[in-house]
Amino acid sequence: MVMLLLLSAPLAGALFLGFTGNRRWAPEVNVIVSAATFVAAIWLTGFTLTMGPVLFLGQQFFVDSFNVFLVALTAFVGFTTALFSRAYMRVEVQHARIGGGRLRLYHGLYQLFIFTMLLALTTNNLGILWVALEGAMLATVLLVSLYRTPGGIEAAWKYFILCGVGITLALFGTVLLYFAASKLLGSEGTNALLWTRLEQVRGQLDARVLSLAFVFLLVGYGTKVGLVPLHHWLPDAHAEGPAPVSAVLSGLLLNVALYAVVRCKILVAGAMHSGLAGNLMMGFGMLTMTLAAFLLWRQKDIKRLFAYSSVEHMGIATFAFGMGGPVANFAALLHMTVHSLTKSSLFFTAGQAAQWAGTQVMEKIRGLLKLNPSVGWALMLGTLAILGMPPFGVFTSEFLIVITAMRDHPWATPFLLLTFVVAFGAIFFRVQAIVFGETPQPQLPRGSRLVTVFAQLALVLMLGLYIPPHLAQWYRDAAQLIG
Amino acid sequence: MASLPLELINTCAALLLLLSFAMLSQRRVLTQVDLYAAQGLVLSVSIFITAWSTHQLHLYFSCGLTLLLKVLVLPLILRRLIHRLDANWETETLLNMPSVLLIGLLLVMFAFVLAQPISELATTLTHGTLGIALAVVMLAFLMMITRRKAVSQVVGFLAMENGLLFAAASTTYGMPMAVELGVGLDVLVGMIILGIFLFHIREQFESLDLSHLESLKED
Amino acid sequence: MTGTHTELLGAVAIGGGWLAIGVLGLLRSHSTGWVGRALFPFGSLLGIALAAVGIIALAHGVETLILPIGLPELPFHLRLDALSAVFLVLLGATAAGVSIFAAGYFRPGEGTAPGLLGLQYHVFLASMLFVVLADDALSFMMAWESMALSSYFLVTSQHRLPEIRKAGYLYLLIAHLGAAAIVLSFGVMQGGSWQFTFEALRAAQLTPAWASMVFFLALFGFGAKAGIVPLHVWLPEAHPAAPSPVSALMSGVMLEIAVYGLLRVNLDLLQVQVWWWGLVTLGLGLLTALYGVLFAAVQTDMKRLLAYSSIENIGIIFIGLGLTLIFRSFHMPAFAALALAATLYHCLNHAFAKSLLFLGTGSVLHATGERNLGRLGGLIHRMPWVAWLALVGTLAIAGIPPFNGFVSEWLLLQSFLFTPFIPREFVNMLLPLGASGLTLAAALAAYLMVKFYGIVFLGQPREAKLAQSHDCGRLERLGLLWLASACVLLGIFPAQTLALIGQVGEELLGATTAPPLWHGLLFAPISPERAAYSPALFLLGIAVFVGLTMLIVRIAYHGRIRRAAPWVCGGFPLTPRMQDTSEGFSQPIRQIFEPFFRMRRELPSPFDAAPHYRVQIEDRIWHWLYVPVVVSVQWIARAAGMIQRGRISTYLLYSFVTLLVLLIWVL
Amino acid sequence: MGAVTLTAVLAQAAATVMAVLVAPLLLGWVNQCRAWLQNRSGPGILRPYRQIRKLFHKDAVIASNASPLFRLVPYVEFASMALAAAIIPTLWTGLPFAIAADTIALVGLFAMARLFLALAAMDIGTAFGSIGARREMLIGFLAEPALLMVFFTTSLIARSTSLPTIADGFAHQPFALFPSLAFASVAFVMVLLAENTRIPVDNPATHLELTMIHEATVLEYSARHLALIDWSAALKLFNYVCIGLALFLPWGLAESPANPAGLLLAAPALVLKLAVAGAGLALIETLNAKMRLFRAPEFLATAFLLAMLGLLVRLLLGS
Repeated sequence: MVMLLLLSAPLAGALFLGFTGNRRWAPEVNVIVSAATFVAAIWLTGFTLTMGPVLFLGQQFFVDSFNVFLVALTAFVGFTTALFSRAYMRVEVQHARIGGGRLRLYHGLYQLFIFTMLLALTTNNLGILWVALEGAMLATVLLVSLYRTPGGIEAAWKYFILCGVGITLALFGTVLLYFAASKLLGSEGTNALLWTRLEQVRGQLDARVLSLAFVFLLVGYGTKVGLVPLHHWLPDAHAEGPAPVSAVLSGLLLNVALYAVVRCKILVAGAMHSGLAGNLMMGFGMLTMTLAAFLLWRQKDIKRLFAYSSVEHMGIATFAFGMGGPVANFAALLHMTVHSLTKSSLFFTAGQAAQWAGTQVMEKIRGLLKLNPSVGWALMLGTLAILGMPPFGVFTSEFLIVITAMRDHPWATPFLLLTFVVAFGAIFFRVQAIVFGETPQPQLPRGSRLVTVFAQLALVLMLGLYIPPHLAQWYRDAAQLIG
Repeated sequence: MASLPLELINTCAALLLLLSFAMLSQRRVLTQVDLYAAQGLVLSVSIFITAWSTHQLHLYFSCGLTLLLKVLVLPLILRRLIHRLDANWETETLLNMPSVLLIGLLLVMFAFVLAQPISELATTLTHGTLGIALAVVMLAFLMMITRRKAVSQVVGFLAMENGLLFAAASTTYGMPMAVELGVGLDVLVGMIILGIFLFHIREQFESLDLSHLESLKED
Repeated sequence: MTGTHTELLGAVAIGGGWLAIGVLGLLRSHSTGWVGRALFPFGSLLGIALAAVGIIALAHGVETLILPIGLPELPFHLRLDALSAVFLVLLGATAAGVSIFAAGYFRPGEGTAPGLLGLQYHVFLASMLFVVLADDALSFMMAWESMALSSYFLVTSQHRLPEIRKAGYLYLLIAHLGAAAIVLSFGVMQGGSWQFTFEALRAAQLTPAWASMVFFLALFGFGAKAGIVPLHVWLPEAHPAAPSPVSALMSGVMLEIAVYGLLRVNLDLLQVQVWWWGLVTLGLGLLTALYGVLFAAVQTDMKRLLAYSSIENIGIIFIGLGLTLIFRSFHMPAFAALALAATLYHCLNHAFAKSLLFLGTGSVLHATGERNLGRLGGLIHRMPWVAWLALVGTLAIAGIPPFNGFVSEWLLLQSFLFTPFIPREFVNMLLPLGASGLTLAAALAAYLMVKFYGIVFLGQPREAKLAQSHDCGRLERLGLLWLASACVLLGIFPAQTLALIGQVGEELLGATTAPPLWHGLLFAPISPERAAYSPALFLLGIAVFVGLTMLIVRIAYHGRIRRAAPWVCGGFPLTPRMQDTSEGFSQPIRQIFEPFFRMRRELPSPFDAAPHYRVQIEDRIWHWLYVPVVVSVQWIARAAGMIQRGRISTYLLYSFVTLLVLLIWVL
Repeated sequence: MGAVTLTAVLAQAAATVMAVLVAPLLLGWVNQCRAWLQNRSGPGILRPYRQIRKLFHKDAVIASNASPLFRLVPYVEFASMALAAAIIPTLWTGLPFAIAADTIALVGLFAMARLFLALAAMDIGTAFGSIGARREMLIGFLAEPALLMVFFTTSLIARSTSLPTIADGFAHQPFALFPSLAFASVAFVMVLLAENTRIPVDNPATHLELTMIHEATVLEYSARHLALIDWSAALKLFNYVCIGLALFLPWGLAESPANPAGLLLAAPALVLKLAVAGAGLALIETLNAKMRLFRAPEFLATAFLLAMLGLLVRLLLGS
């Protein structure tokens, strides 16, 4: 029931807004639908709090400690983004960067995207998971090219082709998985791809097939996560799309893709009693974070900068999942949470700043603090949070990751710290210049539309100082599950 | 079951591989689309044979789906696109043709080696064809890499899908129904969106040459 | 858990109070009256309370407390022992003076809004408080980084100026680097127990190799914050950039907090001891002290000059720390206790004296709007309060008896005199090398301080506008007075102070210095025969002799005193341009220690109509160490950018090759 | 170290006053010897007294922009030198007041005097004043470490930093030859020359702008202030000489004023030693020429080196 509500709300919203999305009140409807989704997610969360892991609709959907908080997080970020985009897209229309038709497209696809995210998270069927992720790509590819600028088109095309190829490889991996499973679970019916069933029998799955399958799945979903060297679509897509889209791409899509990878990793690691999957993920994570950290030094476009920072953080999380073990997984889950909260808020503020400055080129954005103090502080604090400055939550997760790495893989710790410091130097240098200093523009009215940003940063701050027991319990269970 | 269907299926597999090579070496885009349609046909035939020989209902269904999508709808869309964009000629590939084919050959061998041990495990009759399916996927991938035009990249993309379906059909008698439907839907939608994009690219860059899409980069 | 929690709870409450004050400041964040006149004085009262708490805690035992926040596995642990108590006193007493000064200091319309400034300021204080109290790695790092962050915002409060932005960036970057090293050192320190409370770290068993790694990481991390060479580059940039009360806190307290961290790690947490650690620390200390004082002597900006002098003092503190470690590793607890006492004593001295001087420069800055020594002078007539109170700080920093600076140097030299007893050849040769370096640094500090005081406060005003400069306000006087009297008291009653500080040695080394004799008039930490110094008598003697002389002169010779213009070899009048400039004053240093500096001179030609002389001095280390690092990072970034040339076929190829490689790998 | 009794304190006071009164005599003696060595008849050894008396009777002229600090400094100078005199054993070592400051504090005391003098010199803001202050401090920071090294050598031998205790030890232990002390003594003499503005570092007689060091700092003083400054300079010389005697020729020093016999021996010994030392100073000053200012660092560096050698010898050979 609640599951139906959770999924149907955005789907219905998508259909409705697909036709009426250009009306004057459409943004409000968008917000309302997202709010409804969020409420449903909360309800679902409460449900699992009381019932524990549950299956819905004949095993087709299920919620366990691993995805429950991701569902809540997705719904929440979806909601805040809708709030932000309400004002933001209005201004875009005023600036005549998009017309009514494309506003309709935007609203419809936005809800569709949220739907696919939630579907991917809650489905019990790895095939449906694949379908949902493909759908998410299809929904966002048009959002990325919403402005129809040459850059937008190019970014969308690359996004489409690279992720399309990737996702196809992932499907091949799924086929192999199915092939391995169907020998145990029988190919009749659809339960051979049911995660819950697979997870029970993962011990007996054929190691050889699964190792092949994992390679395809990793390369496939890894493209979506943005692992180096499969990441090339990511900065382009983030930089060229509207700010809300960049926010949900970074805040939600990457998380869900990583979620898919981890789900597969659980099976593979269970099946083949070697650290293959873990090592692969660690290798990719390490490569990703290091390269991204250095690439940060070359950025001129503010959204591109934060896109690369997302790549770096995904690398960190992947690395942590690769290490495995209760502490590392705990840290990685925490990292996913705080990253999506912080990064989405960063894209809000960055988008706001870029909208005011009329450009995304960082040399041209200056004196934000003078322009509008609340936005300036939001950007500054968000940046410090994402750079792992205490007392924000990112610091906690990175602290845990570093000490675990120190225990299990001492060789990795220098790289980790190098990454942190290099990324810090690169990002902070630019953001400081943006926030501080003088600006020719006149000061804007104090009233800011960034309540959501501060709410998210407050959450991140809280996660740094105090993790609610339920959340901690979920993290622990999930960490246990991931192993 | 008789060895006849098996031989038939293996023939189909061989045909698929042949068609992939043909696509890889083909310069004219329209011909590529025709080859793609042919591939779809062979694929549906092989699925049909499998269904017929193993009496699996949902395989008939997926056979029909394949026929509908890959033989009729998609090629139709593609042809119309190409006519509207008059993109029916391909410049040189990035690599010269013989070397591309040589690489393709190596890939096929690699795919066979890779698939060998797995198809041992398969309980299905048609397990031997997994290697071919993998080879088809890889050849399609290679084609996407080597082509300069947007359209032929699309065709390569779709060809990959074919290889995939073939793998599914041959190793596990197809995927679960829901998944098949989803995949079909996605491919269709994807195709449509790609079509839209081709037009956008067209109107932005007055050409479908991918060399125009190289402005976003780290300099 | 020993003892009741009264003191610890008191300290925590004070920290909370500071935070509360900071938040209250936001209520009317643009009213200087509310934030300055109302909140800051209250904050300084809390500071006094904190100092009192520290002194009480020194008398009592260890207290621990666990806060209900933090990670589920690792809530925040707090602990109050003698070492923390000493630094609580340091923090509280200094903060009291600085806050009351700041209450009068902040004027409307300067950079950040006063309310925000007040928030950052009090968060800074509170975070330093919690650094000292923290009893597990996580909460320590939290407080540590909050300290860095809040001080960063304070430094950049005038962020409209590009050089201040640069300073802030450099500061936070190096602070981050240091923090990373500290985290790493904690990670190594736990030695396999994976518990991060300090008890667990104490209990951990480490091989000397790993322990040395911990030592070096901690030295790097805390040294970066304390500003030891070659990690000092941020300090002379950041400290002057901040508003003067903040510079006072950063130089006077934050650097000492870094020293606290090092003491905590080396004397408390690390159970293993390796003898050469002390040598390394001492060597770095010597280098830092000399480097700092030499660069301070050639500065022309008064706040930069003080910042470099802070580097020198940190060097001296590190020398003391090194001696402590050496003695401890050779199991000479009594001597180690003496060196430790000297170290802590110097921390206190530097805290009070340096913040006093920074506040003084703040007043000068307000009165004249000038930081450049070349444009100051003669202020003793215009602002007598500041001048005379700054004189106290000057003498203290210069290590002149009977002021406090001398006491710690005396103690340090005394403990140097025991190095010959070290049962290891060459180590016992420390006396000639170490002590001579120390004395050279101290003597140069005197030179430096004469330059500072003489050029700022004495002589004639070098600019006409200085005639309008006014003395500082009442609250500012109060702050200066508080710190100056702290300097004097620490100078005159070393025995009593040492009796308190001695607790630390008692706790960490199991040995303490000799009790004071003659109701504390005589200060003989080892034995009166061995060495004795009685500042009280000393001061008494001076006073008596001065009094007697004056009396006799007044009685015997009552010649009049005539005021006249000074004689300047001829008719033309005395102009300010005739006096020595700051560049001129530092010329001997530049000449003698030329190799240290990277100088760019512009000398006028003999036929120059309008001769113009300019000398610019730069830090060699910057060009040797930092520039190459930056360059290499840029280079790697460019190389990494090469993989991303925008062509989609290439990207596909990447994916394809990745796939093939992985397939081959799992095959 | 003597017991703190009333007699001891009185005797101490007497000794201090004696030192203060005798100091100019030593200065006069040195100048007289110099004159003789240069075949001049010389002003007579009481010349400094007459000078001081004359200055005291004059009316003081003070620069119009002089601060209170400027007027305070002469007294501080005088007081600090007098305090030093109270710590340095001249006739006997049982000085109860010596606990106020050991050798390290003594160096600090001299540093204080120098620093105040430099500040006073900068107070008026004339060219000479600040140049003098600069040079004074330059000499200071070069001489101080050397002096401390000398003290350290002796402290190592005597296992104490308290000057009377050291002297006591040297005076009353069985005679032993310490090569380290030889180095130390040479270094000390060089420091003495530099600190007391003697040739070859400085020339007390000159007022040549480019060369003078000490004189430049006191140019602005007149009358009683100048008298106090001169007097404290003489006292400083006396103190240094007495330190040297106590460290390197302590023989004849009495333990305490309690036994007259000791004093009977000590007093003539002191006079003799002072006379010899003064003559020696005069000889050095005559044989050397004033060196350029920037030779002074080399000169003092040599002193520093010698002192350090002494220390090393002490540490290596234990002698």
